[in-house]
Amino acid sequence: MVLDEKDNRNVWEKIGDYFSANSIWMKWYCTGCGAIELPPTMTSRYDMERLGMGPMATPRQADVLLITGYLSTKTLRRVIYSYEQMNSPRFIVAFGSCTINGGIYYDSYATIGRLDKYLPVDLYIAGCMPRPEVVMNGFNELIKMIKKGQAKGWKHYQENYEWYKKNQLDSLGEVIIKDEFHE
Amino acid sequence: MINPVFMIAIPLILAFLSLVAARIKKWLLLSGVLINIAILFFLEKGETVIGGFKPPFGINLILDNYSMVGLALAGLLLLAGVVLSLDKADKYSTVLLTALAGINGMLLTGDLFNLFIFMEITIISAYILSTAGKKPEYSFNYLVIGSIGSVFYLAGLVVFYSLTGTLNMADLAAQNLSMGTPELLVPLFLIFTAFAIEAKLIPFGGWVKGVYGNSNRLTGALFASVYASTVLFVFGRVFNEVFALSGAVQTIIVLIGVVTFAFGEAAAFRQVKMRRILLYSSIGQSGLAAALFALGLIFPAVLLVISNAVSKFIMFSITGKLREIYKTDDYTDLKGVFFSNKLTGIAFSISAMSLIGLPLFFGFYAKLNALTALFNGGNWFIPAVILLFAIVEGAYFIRLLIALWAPGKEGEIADKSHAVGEIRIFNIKKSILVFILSLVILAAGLIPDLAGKLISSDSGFMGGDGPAFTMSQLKGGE
Amino acid sequence: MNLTIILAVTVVLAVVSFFITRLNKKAGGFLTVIASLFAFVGLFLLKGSIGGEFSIFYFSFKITMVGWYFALIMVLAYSMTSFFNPFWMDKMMYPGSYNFMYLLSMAGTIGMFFAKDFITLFIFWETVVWSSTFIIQLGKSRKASYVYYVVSAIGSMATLFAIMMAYSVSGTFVISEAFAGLSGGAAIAVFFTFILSGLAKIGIFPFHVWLPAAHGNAPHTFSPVLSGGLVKMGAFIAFLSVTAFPAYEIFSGMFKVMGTPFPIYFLMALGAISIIVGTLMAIKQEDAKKLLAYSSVANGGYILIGILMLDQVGFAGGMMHLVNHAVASAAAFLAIAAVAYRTGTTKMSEMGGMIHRMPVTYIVYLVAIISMAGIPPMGGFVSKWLIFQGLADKGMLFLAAAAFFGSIGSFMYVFRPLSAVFLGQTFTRDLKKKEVGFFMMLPMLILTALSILAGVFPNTILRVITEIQASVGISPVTLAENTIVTVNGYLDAFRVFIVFGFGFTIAFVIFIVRRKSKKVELMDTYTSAEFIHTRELLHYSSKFYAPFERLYDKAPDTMKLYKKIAVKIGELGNLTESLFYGHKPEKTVFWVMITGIFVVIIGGVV
Amino acid sequence: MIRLASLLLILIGLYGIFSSRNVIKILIGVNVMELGVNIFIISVGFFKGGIAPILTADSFSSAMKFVDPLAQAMVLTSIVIGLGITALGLVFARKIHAQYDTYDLGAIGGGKDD
Amino acid sequence: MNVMSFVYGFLVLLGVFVFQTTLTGLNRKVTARLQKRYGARWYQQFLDIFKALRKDSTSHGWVFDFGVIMALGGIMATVIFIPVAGFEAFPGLDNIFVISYLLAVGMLGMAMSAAGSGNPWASIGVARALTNMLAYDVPLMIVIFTLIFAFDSSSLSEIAALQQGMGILGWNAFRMPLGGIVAVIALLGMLGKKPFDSFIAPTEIASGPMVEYGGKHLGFMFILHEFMTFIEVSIILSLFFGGGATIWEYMLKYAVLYTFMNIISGVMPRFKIDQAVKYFYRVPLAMAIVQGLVVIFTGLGVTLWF
Repeated sequence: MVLDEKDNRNVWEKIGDYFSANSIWMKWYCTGCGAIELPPTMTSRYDMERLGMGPMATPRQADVLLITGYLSTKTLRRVIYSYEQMNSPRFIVAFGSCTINGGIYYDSYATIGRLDKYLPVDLYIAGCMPRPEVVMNGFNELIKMIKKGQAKGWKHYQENYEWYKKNQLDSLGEVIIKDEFHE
Repeated sequence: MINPVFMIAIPLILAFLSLVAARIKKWLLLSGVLINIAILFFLEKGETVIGGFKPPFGINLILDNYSMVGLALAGLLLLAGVVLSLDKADKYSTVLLTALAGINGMLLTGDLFNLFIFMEITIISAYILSTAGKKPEYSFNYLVIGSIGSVFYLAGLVVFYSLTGTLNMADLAAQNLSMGTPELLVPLFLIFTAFAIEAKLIPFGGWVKGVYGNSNRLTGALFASVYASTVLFVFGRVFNEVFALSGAVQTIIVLIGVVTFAFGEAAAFRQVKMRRILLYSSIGQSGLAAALFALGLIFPAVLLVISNAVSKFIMFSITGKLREIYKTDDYTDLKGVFFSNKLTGIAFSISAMSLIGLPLFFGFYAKLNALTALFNGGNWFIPAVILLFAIVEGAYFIRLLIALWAPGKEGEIADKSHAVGEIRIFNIKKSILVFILSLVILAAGLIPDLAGKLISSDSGFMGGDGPAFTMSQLKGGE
Repeated sequence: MNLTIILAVTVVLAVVSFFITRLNKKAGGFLTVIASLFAFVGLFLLKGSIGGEFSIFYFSFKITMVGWYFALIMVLAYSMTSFFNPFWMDKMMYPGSYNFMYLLSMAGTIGMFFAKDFITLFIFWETVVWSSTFIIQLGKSRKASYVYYVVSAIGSMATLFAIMMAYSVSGTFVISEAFAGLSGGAAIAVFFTFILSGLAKIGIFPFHVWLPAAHGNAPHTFSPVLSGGLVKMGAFIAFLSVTAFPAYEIFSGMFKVMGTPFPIYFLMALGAISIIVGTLMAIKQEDAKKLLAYSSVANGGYILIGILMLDQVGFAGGMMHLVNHAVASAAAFLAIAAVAYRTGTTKMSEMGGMIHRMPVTYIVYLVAIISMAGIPPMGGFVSKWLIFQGLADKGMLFLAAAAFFGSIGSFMYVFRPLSAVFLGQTFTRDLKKKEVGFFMMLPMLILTALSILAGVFPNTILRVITEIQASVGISPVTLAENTIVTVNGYLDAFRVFIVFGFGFTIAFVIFIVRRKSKKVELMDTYTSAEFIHTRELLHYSSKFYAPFERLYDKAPDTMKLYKKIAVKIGELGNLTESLFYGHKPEKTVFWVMITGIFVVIIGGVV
Repeated sequence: MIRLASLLLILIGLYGIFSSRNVIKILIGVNVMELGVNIFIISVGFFKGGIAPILTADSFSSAMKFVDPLAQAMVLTSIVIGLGITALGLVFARKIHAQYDTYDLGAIGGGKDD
Repeated sequence: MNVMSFVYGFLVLLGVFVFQTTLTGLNRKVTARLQKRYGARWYQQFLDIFKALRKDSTSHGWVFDFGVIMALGGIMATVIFIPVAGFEAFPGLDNIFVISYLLAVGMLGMAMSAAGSGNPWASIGVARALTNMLAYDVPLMIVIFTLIFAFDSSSLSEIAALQQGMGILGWNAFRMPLGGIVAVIALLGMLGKKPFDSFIAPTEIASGPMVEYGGKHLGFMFILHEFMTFIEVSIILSLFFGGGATIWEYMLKYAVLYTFMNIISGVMPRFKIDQAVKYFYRVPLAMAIVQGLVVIFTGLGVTLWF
């Protein structure tokens, strides 16, 4: 979603984006096999901490929501919930072909085929699986985007909140809870 | 001035009359106890000779301070008991009048054999009263044990008679028998046994549990107050004025008293039935009083007897009535019973707290006097036992009070919905009577010096020490 | 102001309130407020007549500085708590007698502190004991009241024994002279029995069992008095036992531990044990009031250690801790009572998030626990600091270790109600609850203010303590303008407070210049993306320190000791019953013969 | 000798009370005791060769030979009282029998307090 | 107490922040090297803090905010009291008890704010943190008590000054070796380093107290952590390693001590919280008591060994 728009950030925002770009804390949402590629990325071979990247425990602390693996209607709800708990500026990186188009489960009724109908994805990292090199490459791209102020999926989400919400509701439906804890 | 012999004669005459005129025996009883009180204050002090023979040959009655206090206590409590339970007393009019004569005689007489006779009169009346419990085996037990006591008393008496040739108390006292000698130990022990049986001392008072434990509101109150205090008063006189205790025999008697106190309180501690609690508490208290009497500490002992008698009277009356209403005297079944009987409840509580010896009540003054006197005598062991078992005593009485006042499940606040019944224990007049009696305890506790003075006229009894402790000594800071 | 008037008015108002309550419950409650406030003001004005002696009836009184100090603390607790009384009248089974006993016990405490002789002291003491026993039974447990009475009775009977024993030697009951002439074994016996009631009242191990029972189950309006007030009566006895009974002089020839005679050190060690026991037990309580009760046990240990030191610094700390603990503990109990007033429970697992409903109560509780845990800038810090300095000065390592343990452990337990009751998720049931009314808020706020003032200007209180120290003949703690000076360093509480304010301001400025944060609902928390809709399930409050509790969950219960003794006494009773009583004459005959033979043998021997 | 006999009687009576559970037998035991003590009293007042303490002309001179009259008076009283007690005891025995249909105290088993 | 004191205090805060944050950044590199990684940039810690401050934040009610402010305020006030190489912004207030209890204000504020978030994990984390504190503080306080008894002073700067000028053997860590060991172990616990870091276990309880912090709240927590580290290391440094005669010496010693802690922590696994308590109450507590008894009864260690 690299768009050539005019850069209308003020100086504080530029400084802020510099900080954001160099300190990327991620919340990993790992449903599929994609997560297996992340430990090599973290550890001594590729060492993502060089770029200021690191995993975080909760979405509140994280800047990036890294979605690895396919999303079903069940898990999408969780992803949205997590995303809404994150603090702006926040970014979404979709990781691997399953996330991008459903992968080998593309024709399942329960698989989400297009993630950006529901959430603003800033960066896709393709591959099945994307190897650590690709991951690092992708994140380099994200850092550049943030620095330039081009990763503004979160702003897009704010501005088109109704549209996103409608899509989410259409697909997932409203939740009526009925279990032993609720009437 | 009235001759003290009327104290004995009038009740006896009325008792005979009540047999003849059975229809008005209730009124005869009432008038008997009333006249008893009325003439009490106009009695001639000092020695009264009966039948013209001068003591030590004849029988004499002695009215000194000591017997006066005993007479007043017994008379007043008997009056209160009769008034409070007139419906029950009615049936026993003759017995009660006879008992009154016997009690007065016991307290007044100056002759040991005469004492025996009055004691028998009193005890036989007690046997009869004990049948009110509808447990003849206990009455029988009482009768047998009592008879053993009488036999022992008589045997001991005769030994003394053979040694000194007299049975007059003053005369015997004048003989200055050395009570420490082994020869006198056995007869003295025989006499002591007789009193110990009546005074409920452990191990002699085996009858108490059955008789007190099955008493009703009249008999329980009378046994624990009138009879018990009379016996203790006589005990005090016999073992101070007549036989001055010393040496081994004193130690034994004191030991028996203290053990009785400790064992009685311990036994009361584990009871759940109110009458049993009260009866074991009575045993304990009379053990203590006996120990004090044996040590020659008459004034504290008298205070203790008075405080115990009044308190026990109130408590036994209420307990007996509770049993009548609820068919039980298990306090776990009577939780919150005082919620709808506040006046009665307050009376009961004041009595109990006085018994424990909490301040502001008369019992505290008695206890304080006892302790001071004991310490003055250089004795620290008995005070330690007294205080140790006062904790136990406090524990079971407070537990009882709490149960009777505040019902409710554990973990929930006290609530009247858990209270048992809303039946009035006593009607309003009787509640007020009981309440006033308890106020006497409170008032005497608030102004103990005055009460003490009223009791002993500033000097001790029978030549003993006066108050060991007075509140006014605090102010002087001596 | 005249003490006679204060005592007379309170006693008369006690009786009056009993009858007024029968007419109008609320009016009776308000009368207790008036009466206790009157007593407070009266006592405050009494300072002018310190040193006076007089007598009412047969009671003799002497107005001393220390008595004034204690009485003021006590009546402060009473008067502040009394504000809650009118609102609890409907829940009481006997509102009339509650009010009566409330004021009567207050009068009792006042009289006790000013007593000139031991009998006066004892009479007032016991009056307080029985009247409070009857109040406690109105609460949640009858057993608690029973336990309270028994433990108190153990203490007071022992004290009576000591008084009498001392009297038999010295021939007087006057406090200042009664212990003269004691020496040797008698002195030790008198000392230990005398202080027993103090130990029982403060709740020193092994007499601490009554505190959790009574504090935890008393009516909510009486727990603050118990913890903030009545416990301090024990401290008075402890004070007397080292001053009126000059323990340091009498035992000066004895074996000494770190310069302290062994009997005193032994009691201090008991204090240390109760700090540890109180702390450990407080940590694992599930009921807020019981937790605070155990904290009183621990704090009682500090007070006892401080007072028994009878030196320049530690003693001042102990005496000051009296005030601080009274204020803090009363405030904490009142806060819990306020919560219970709204929610009807004090179980920590049944509440949560009350801060959003009752913010003022929360602040009150927060300040109270900060003071209790001894964190600056509240009063509790200063007194604990003084006690630590005193201990360090003497090198009492084990006592200090216990004190540190209690101090740090207190962070753990005071935080529990804070977290469980006030923080966390609000229960659905409590979502509509409101803050308590102003009349109930008022005493809590006053106590909070006092707590802070005591921490910022501790010298106001310490000046009174220096006078007490001078009156008992020890060198008073050195005070400069705002500074407390000890051998090992000095403390300027005011400056600490200012610097704290400075730090707080900087943090606040940084916070405020940054962008305003988005307010979210309390349920919107990180749950690993699981949807949780039940507030109660998202609140962590029961078994808060489970891993830690596991380490000592097999520790013996002191209550068992008492139960065992009770069982033994019961067995003695059983034995008595079965040996001597029955319906057959044979038992009695047997005993008569046995005794007879015994007597004959004795006669033969003699 | 006679004193020893009386002592023996008292002890026999005591033993009777101690060993027996039959109400009537216990009463008999009590009576034996009373008998013993009565004899004891008499023995105190009596001495060999003593005459009845009746004031007559010829006895006046040998006043020293009177047996003690007081002891006899006491015995009389004691016997009367003993009679009363025995009567009452028998009444109680009757009551026990009426209530429990037995004279054996052991069979009653102590009876619970109501 | 005048205006300059406050200015100095502010400067101290600033200096400490820069120094400690740099040191933390460097130590991240040290840890990375232990793990054969390249590691973050030395200024990465600054980037993280400022990024966090830059971000939006979510608040869970006023106590959530208030607690954070109270925590940072209390900690900052404590930092001002710490004597650095003999320099104090407010002279005479460097009493150990004041410092260690003022530190508790910060901790209480943090705990309050964390529990105020309504997240049970935060409460669990706080519970563990407080338990941990109970574990390490008792042995440490006993050793500190011993020091106070030995030197008749509870002032950090005085105790530090007393150790200077006698070479390395003048340090309390060598005069009282057992106490020194206890202090170092306790410092690990204080810093929340492995093996005593179960209260912020990220995958088990989602970083414990920090679970709900994001944005400026998180930034505050990071700043607070830097300050707290400074306070804790400084206390141990002043008490047992002679503080520093000059500011450079102080910084050097500080850096060495802190890095040493970090290296130990880097090779350690993690204790469960009850294991931590058990450990502290077995070995260090016994050592502390032995040390205390030795000092009190024999006087060994109050003066130099030779």
